[in-house]
Amino acid sequence: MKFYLKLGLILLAFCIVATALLAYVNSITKPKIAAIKIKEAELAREELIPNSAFEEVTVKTGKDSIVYYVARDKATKELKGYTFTAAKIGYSSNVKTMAAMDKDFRILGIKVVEQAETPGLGANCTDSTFTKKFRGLTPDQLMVDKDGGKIQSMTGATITTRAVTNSLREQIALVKKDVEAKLAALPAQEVTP
Amino acid sequence: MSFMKELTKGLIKENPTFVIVLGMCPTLATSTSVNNAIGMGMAATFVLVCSNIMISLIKNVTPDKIRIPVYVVVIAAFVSIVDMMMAAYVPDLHKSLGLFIPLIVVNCIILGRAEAYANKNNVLNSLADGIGMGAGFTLALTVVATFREILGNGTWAGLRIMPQTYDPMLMALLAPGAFITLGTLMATINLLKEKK
Amino acid sequence: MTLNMILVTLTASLTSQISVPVIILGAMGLVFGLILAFAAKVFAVQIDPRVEQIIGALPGANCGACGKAGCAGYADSIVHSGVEVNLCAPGGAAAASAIARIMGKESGSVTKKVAVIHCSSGGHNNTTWKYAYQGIESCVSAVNIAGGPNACSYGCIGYNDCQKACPFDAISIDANGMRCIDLEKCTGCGSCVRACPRKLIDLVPLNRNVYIKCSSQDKGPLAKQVCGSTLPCIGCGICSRKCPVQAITITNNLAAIDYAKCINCGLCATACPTGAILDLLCGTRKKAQMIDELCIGCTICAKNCPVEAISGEVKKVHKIDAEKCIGCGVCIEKCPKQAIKTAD
Amino acid sequence: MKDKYTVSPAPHLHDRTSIPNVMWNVVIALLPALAFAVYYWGWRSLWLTLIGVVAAVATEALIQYLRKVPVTVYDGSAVLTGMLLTYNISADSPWWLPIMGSVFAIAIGKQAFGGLGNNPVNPALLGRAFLLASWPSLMTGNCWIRTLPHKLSESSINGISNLSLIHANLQGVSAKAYDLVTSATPLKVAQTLRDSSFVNTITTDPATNLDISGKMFKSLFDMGTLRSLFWGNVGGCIGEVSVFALLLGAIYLLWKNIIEWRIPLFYIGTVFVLTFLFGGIEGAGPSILLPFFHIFSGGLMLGAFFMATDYTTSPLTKNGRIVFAIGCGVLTVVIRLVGGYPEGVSYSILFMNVMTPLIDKLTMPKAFGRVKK
Amino acid sequence: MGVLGQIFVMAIGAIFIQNFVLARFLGLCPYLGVSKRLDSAFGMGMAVIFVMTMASAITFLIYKYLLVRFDIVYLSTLAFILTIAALVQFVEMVILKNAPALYKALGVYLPLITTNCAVLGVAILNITPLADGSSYNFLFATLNGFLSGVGFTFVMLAMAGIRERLALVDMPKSMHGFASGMILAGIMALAFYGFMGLKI
Amino acid sequence: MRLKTFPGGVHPHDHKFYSASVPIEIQPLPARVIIPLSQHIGAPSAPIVKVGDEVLAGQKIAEAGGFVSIPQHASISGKVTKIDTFPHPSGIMATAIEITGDGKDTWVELVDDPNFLDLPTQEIKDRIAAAGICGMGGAGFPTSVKLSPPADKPIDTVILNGVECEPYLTSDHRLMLEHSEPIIHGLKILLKVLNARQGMIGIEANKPDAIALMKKLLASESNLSVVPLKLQYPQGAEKQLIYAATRRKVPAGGLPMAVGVVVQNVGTAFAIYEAVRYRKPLVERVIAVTGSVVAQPKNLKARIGTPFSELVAFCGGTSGEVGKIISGGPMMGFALPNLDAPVAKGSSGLVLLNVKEASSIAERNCLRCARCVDICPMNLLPSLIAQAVKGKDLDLALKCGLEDCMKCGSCAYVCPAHISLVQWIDTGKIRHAENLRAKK
Ligand SMILES: Cc1cc2nc3c(=O)[nH]c(=O)nc-3n(C[C@H](O)[C@@H](O)[C@H](O)COP(=O)(O)O)c2cc1C
Ligand SMILES: Cc1cc2nc3c(=O)[nH]c(=O)nc-3n(C[C@H](O)[C@H](O)[C@H](O)COP(=O)(O)O)c2cc1C
Ligand SMILES: Cc1cc2nc3c(=O)[nH]c(=O)nc-3n(C[C@H](O)[C@H](O)[C@H](O)COP(=O)(O)O)c2cc1C
Ligand SMILES: Cc1cc2nc3c(=O)[nH]c(=O)nc-3n(C[C@H](O)[C@H](O)[C@H](O)CO)c2cc1C
Ligand code: SF4
Ligand code: SF4
Ligand code: SF4
Ligand code: SF4
Ligand code: FES
Repeated sequence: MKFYLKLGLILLAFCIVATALLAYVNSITKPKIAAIKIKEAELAREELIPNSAFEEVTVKTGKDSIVYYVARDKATKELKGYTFTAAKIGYSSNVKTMAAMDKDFRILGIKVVEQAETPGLGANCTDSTFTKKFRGLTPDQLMVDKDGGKIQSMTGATITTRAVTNSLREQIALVKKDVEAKLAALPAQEVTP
Repeated sequence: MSFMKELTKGLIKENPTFVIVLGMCPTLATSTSVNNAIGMGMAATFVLVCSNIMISLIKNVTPDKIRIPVYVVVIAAFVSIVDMMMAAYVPDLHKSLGLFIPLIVVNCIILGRAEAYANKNNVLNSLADGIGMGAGFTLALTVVATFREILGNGTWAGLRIMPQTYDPMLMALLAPGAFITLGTLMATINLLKEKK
Repeated sequence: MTLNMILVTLTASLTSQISVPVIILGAMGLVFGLILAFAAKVFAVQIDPRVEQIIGALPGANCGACGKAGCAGYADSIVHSGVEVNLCAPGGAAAASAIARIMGKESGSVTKKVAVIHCSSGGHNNTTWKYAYQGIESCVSAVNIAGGPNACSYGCIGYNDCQKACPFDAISIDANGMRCIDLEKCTGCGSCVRACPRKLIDLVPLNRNVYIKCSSQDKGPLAKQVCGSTLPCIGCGICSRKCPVQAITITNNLAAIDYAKCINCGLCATACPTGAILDLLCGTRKKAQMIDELCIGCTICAKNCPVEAISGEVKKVHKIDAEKCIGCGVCIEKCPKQAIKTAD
Repeated sequence: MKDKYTVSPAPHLHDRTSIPNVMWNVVIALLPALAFAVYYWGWRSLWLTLIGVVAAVATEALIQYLRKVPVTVYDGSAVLTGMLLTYNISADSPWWLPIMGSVFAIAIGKQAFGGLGNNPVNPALLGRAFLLASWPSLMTGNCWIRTLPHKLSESSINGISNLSLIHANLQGVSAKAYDLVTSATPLKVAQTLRDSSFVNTITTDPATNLDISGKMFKSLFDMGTLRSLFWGNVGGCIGEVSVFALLLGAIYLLWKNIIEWRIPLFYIGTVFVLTFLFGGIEGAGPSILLPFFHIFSGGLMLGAFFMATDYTTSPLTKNGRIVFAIGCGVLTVVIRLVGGYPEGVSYSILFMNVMTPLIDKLTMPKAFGRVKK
Repeated sequence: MGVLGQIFVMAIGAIFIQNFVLARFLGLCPYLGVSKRLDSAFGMGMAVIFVMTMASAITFLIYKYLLVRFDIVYLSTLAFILTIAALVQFVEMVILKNAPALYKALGVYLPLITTNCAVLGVAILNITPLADGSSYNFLFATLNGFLSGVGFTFVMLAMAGIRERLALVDMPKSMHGFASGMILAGIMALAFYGFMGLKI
Repeated sequence: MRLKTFPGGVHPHDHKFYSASVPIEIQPLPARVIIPLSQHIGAPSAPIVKVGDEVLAGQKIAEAGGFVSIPQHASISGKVTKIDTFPHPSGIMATAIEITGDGKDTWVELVDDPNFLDLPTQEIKDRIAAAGICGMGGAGFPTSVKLSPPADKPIDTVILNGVECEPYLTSDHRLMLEHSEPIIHGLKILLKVLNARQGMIGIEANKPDAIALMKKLLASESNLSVVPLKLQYPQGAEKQLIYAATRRKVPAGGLPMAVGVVVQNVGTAFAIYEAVRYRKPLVERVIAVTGSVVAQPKNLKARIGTPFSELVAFCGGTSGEVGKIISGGPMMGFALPNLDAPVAKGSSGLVLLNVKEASSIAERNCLRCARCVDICPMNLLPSLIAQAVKGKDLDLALKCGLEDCMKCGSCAYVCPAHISLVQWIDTGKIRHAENLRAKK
């Protein structure tokens, strides 16, 4: 009996000490990590639509939900546009893109925030040379040239290009639907919410 | 004197990567760039040093039957600390090392040194061993990463080395390139040893 | 009071943040510890203590570098399948010697033996060839074709099967194509003995330095005719007669040394008319020197000297004829008064 | 009389074959394909081939020299590797591409394991896989076609010879889509047509959608296209396009008993059967011509006759060779129909090379008169 | 796509496309160390399959019902590795006692597995959201463990086959041991690239 | 009609033109003969004469050394001058009895039983045993042993091996042409002894004259037939011949009697006939002396023990530089260091090759071209066996068929890498035998 207890207790002791230590470290780093996450997102949004305040909108669509932010000028509170993140599977990873559009749903800018595509090929999607191509496009132009759209695909990385482009187009459609639905529901004088 | 010896043996003579051939997974996965390599090396070294010290301290109170679980808990604790700290303070590096930070726990080098060395030696020597092995690991990682980054991206630690016209050999950054680079390095080391 | 307040709130928040995980992980630890303890008791199995010992001597990295399934697997293979002890890369030489100690307890006291090749031909220019052999360069294979390419059907073929078989790289090939055994590296494992199809190799105690370098059972004239090195044993028996301790016998036209008797004197080597006996110590033996003060004239040395180099009358100081002395050391061993030493 | 006779083990007779004899014969068998390449793409394909061969031979000689083993480049195996590697890249590649490939193929693929006969996988294909992983844009880009037009008439480009006819019938097919179809290899077109998003961009009407893609797909395997494929009037790598030239070489090798029928037959047969069963798309049902499209296009002929048959990397046992060939066939079809690449010959052979030792193990023949336990 | 279809896709993915060893860089030490002979590769493979399946199931439950519930996911690493270490040791003891024959074939490989990062790797991957944002349920996590183990075994066997063949020929001395193992792994990884982008 | 054959095999040029049309000549009596005590498979014979004894031709000079053994007889009359080691036609040195002839060739008394077929079976067997007959087709298995199969293995077929698939050799061919009747009598004796129901003579298609002649002679015999066979080496190997003629597969490691067959060489049949009818011991045989550097290639009827040098001398010596001396055929024969060895009961040929034919190419790595695998008549993996032996992995070698190899040499013949496959396999067999011995 003593033997069992001894082993159990020793392991218990180590676990307790280790856990306590971790819990403590966690208590310190957790807020920091959370803050970094938020800050990152904010920075990204800020970069896409400068000088704006963002307001989060969550919409339930069936089982899932989409989240987007409505951007208003910090000073004038004027509606500047929307930002959102879109994701789709590319060549070898999930490609996550943050995008901003103006109130007419034209792309203001995009930023690929998460991807693990092939370095030198798909991974080039984070380059500004690539992201610049999206500026000013309307949702129906958001298509790879091979599919009849306006986006010229990166050399050797059509799949990644498609992932970015198509995810944006689809997400815009969802956001647009929601925004338009909301607008339609609003009384006329509040056209600019 | 022995301390110095323990400290330096991990660099060349008992290099954990090239000679003992342990901890291959992080070596290959994180040597795509010199920055990653150094980050991984530092993280592993930290864990290695801490766990070596800790284990040489507790070696006498752990019964044999639960030795491995106890060591593993100790190591896991340090790894988790590194993980959280890195997420909080060097988020970019944390992101690019990804899954491989928690996997330091099972990095064969760490448990290997715990069992092979710290388990049997005093704290001071274990410290030296930890530092030495960690440095050796970091060194090896950096060497591998140097080749891979230069070939695959034309840069070294982010600095452009190859001319702009260089069309990088992407494979160096991919899985096969990792294996082949390390394999070629090992063969070269064997060749040099043979010559001697 | 304020301090107290802070402390209380702090502990409260800390406990809520820390106590839950601690309890859960602690419980896990406890449970696993109990399970393992329980398992250790219930599923206890007796294993060879040497396996445990070897596991202890191994680094425990479980790296698989030895090609076995982890350190325990390797330890098991050493004990049960006689696998070599030096395969652990992380453990290196230290582990190897520790394991050797664990494994070699019984055989530790045996004197070290080394391999000796009993043939003086087999090189590029000291072998007589019977025909131009074309085929696999291996002694076993070659010996199977028309009895082997060398004229002496007992001699070394020279395709180095012994060298290829040596696991310790103890056999090297000199410029002449002859095999040289490094007595330092040779562990006496006997792999070469088994490899040689002519059975030319034999394990000899390390401290015996006189060897018959021939295995020919041909009669003298034939042996002389076929031996490429012109150093064949012709079975003349001179050595056997010269040997002060009767350590040499001749069977089938071939001399053989009984190392239980041999005293390393090297007399046989000087006597052999063909030079078939190799004396490693030749020329390095130090001659005997009488310490006149200690000699009591017992004549024991003179009686024992195989070359009659010692003379003297009873109770008189004896003299050693440096010319005749071959440095065999018999007298030194026999002298009851330690009155003889090796010259410096 | 000689003073010493030769004594050697039996047998004392030998067949005339030797390694150089075998290898140079394969080189000869590959020459018609080179001739066709020069005809279609100009001298550059010859230069590239020469560069690849010289690089391979030089690497082999250098390594053998450094290793202090006999230099055996005269045996032609390095020549073959260099040649086959270059046959697998586009005639438009930069000059250094075959060098990189050949050096890698010989150094890592062959000499690292001790040279001829020891390499675990086909060196030339390994070199190709290396190039594809290292410079995918050079290996997969649109450069495959650029060199073509000066030799070929507009209507026969890429073997989609009568696509223009269909084109006339297609309402709403954008010029863009047409361009795409005419600027790639046949397999790439097939892949594109299989990809629904492509068709969606042509028209929005789902009914016509099927119709259009089906019609275009069918044009891939009508007699006209097949004829182009047979003669090599299509885009592709240097050595792979002309089925005719490759068959000439293959017949030579079969006649010379250098390759054995099992691997090519079962490989091509498997591809034939599987593409017949699964090769169609919605709107273009099965046709006996469809499998012909598949066996005539891409590197299948080159692979089946010249690369899958590589002695060193294919199974020793007779049954093993059948398993190997069927494996190659299945994988080729899988990669072509659902894979990320339009073409799967090289990867399927490479993969089966890796499996070869296991196949050998599992298909150990039983000795004459021995009954399986 | 039915469940069976999903399982099929998972199997292809785990074995060919995202192979643990060749694409994810996990479990390399035993992959290189124990692949010199087919029989030991097979034993190791079986042991890994067994442990990975068990570990996937148990760690998934621990994660879901302890760590997530009490919001202490940061302890995953600690909890998982503790579980795995204890599990491996427990299983080893049980097999040693109750099935010595099985132990001979498989048990000896068990201790090697504690330090096989593939096991912890699969446990962590099981709780990591997939590319499309969804995550595994218990059944699929367990299956993922099993199939990843199968993928591991598959490449181990292929590797061992090649190395057994190479053991008979004379390779350059400098290539002996890990150097050739490493290059072979690279070659295999290249060969497996053909499956990349498989649309199934 | 498609000729019968077996799976696998090779087609070397047969080189039989040198001596195929040269009638058998009698080799002059040698001055001395060397009679090896081991001319057969099994225990060596035990000498029953001493140095100095006078012997007659045909006199027994050594007894069977065991059940599987044969007696030896003096092949000339004279005096026993030495019992010592002498060169043996297999290239090694082995114990032999040397008889120096008196030039008179006085024989022991012979009989003539014209009704030999009516002799009781046991008597026939005894005569065969007493005549010291062993297989003359190469293997040299004591014939009397072959003729006493265990009761549970009834024999229904006797096949005479007239295949002579080895290139160059023509002795069986000439024998079939010039002594066809005795051979057929020999076959009938065999059928009787074994109580078999059918007899066949297997002859390869490159001997059409022999096929025609035998067919003619056997036309009236309902149970005897000629089986023409496709030209393919090693058609003459027992198991392959049985398969070609009867489609029966001798089990691996088993003997032909397992499928109810006994195979004897045509020369053996001839010797059996002489032994049974005349009680004449086996003291001479036909041997082909041929090759590019033999001045006049011949088929010689020579006394056992005649040194090869005398045969060559009788053929007019050599006509060019000799590179290699082969005792037996070039596919399975032994290369000899010199011409000192004597004719033995199994010596079917002596082939002298010129220097160019004798030179060989250095061994390279195995290409894994699988030619050897494809042609191995035993369906083995020669290249893997060789590699396994080289790599010291005997278990693997055994798995690939080490024990089943009959050393026919086909694999080494086709290997483009010029690997001495047979020698490697042989080395493996030696090592395996050593291991087995060590285990005991
Ligand atoms: C090693 C390798 C990595 C690749 N990585 C990517 C990638 O990151 N993104 C991508 O879209 N395609 C990638 N591909 C796919 C090819 O580049 C190409 O086949 C793809 O089908 C699109 O080619 P295209 O853009 O030239 O039409 C990769 C291919 C290889 C061989
Ligand atoms: C990923 C990939 C992309 C390719 N892209 C093209 C292409 O865009 N245009 C073209 O003409 N050929 C292209 N090819 C080449 C041909 O399809 C050709 O079949 C290939 O070189 C031979 O394939 P294999 O050797 O892999 O079987 C591509 C090949 C691959 C592997
Ligand atoms: C490869 C090989 C080839 C053979 N060729 C012949 C042959 O051509 N003629 C022959 O009589 N025996 C040949 N033999 C010997 C036969 O297998 C068999 O031993 C013989 O025919 C039995 O008859 P015997 O006992 O009368 O010699 C050959 C054996 C082997 C292994
Ligand atoms: C029929 C045949 C096909 C061959 N195919 C190839 C090949 O596809 N790639 C290659 O590098 N070498 C090939 N070779 C050459 C040679 O076998 C190759 O270099 C070896 O694999 C190197 O060990 C071939 C040789 C022959 C006889
Ligand atoms: S094989 Fe053994 S006995 Fe022979 S030399 Fe080498 S170590 Fe000595
Ligand atoms: S094995 Fe024997 S015959 Fe061969 S080289 Fe060594 S000593 Fe000489
Ligand atoms: S392995 Fe043996 S039986 Fe087969 S071909 Fe070679 S020698 Fe003949
Ligand atoms: S014939 Fe020669 S090269 Fe070909 S597989 Fe056999 S041994 Fe190897
Ligand atoms: S580091 Fe992954 S198994 Fe060793």
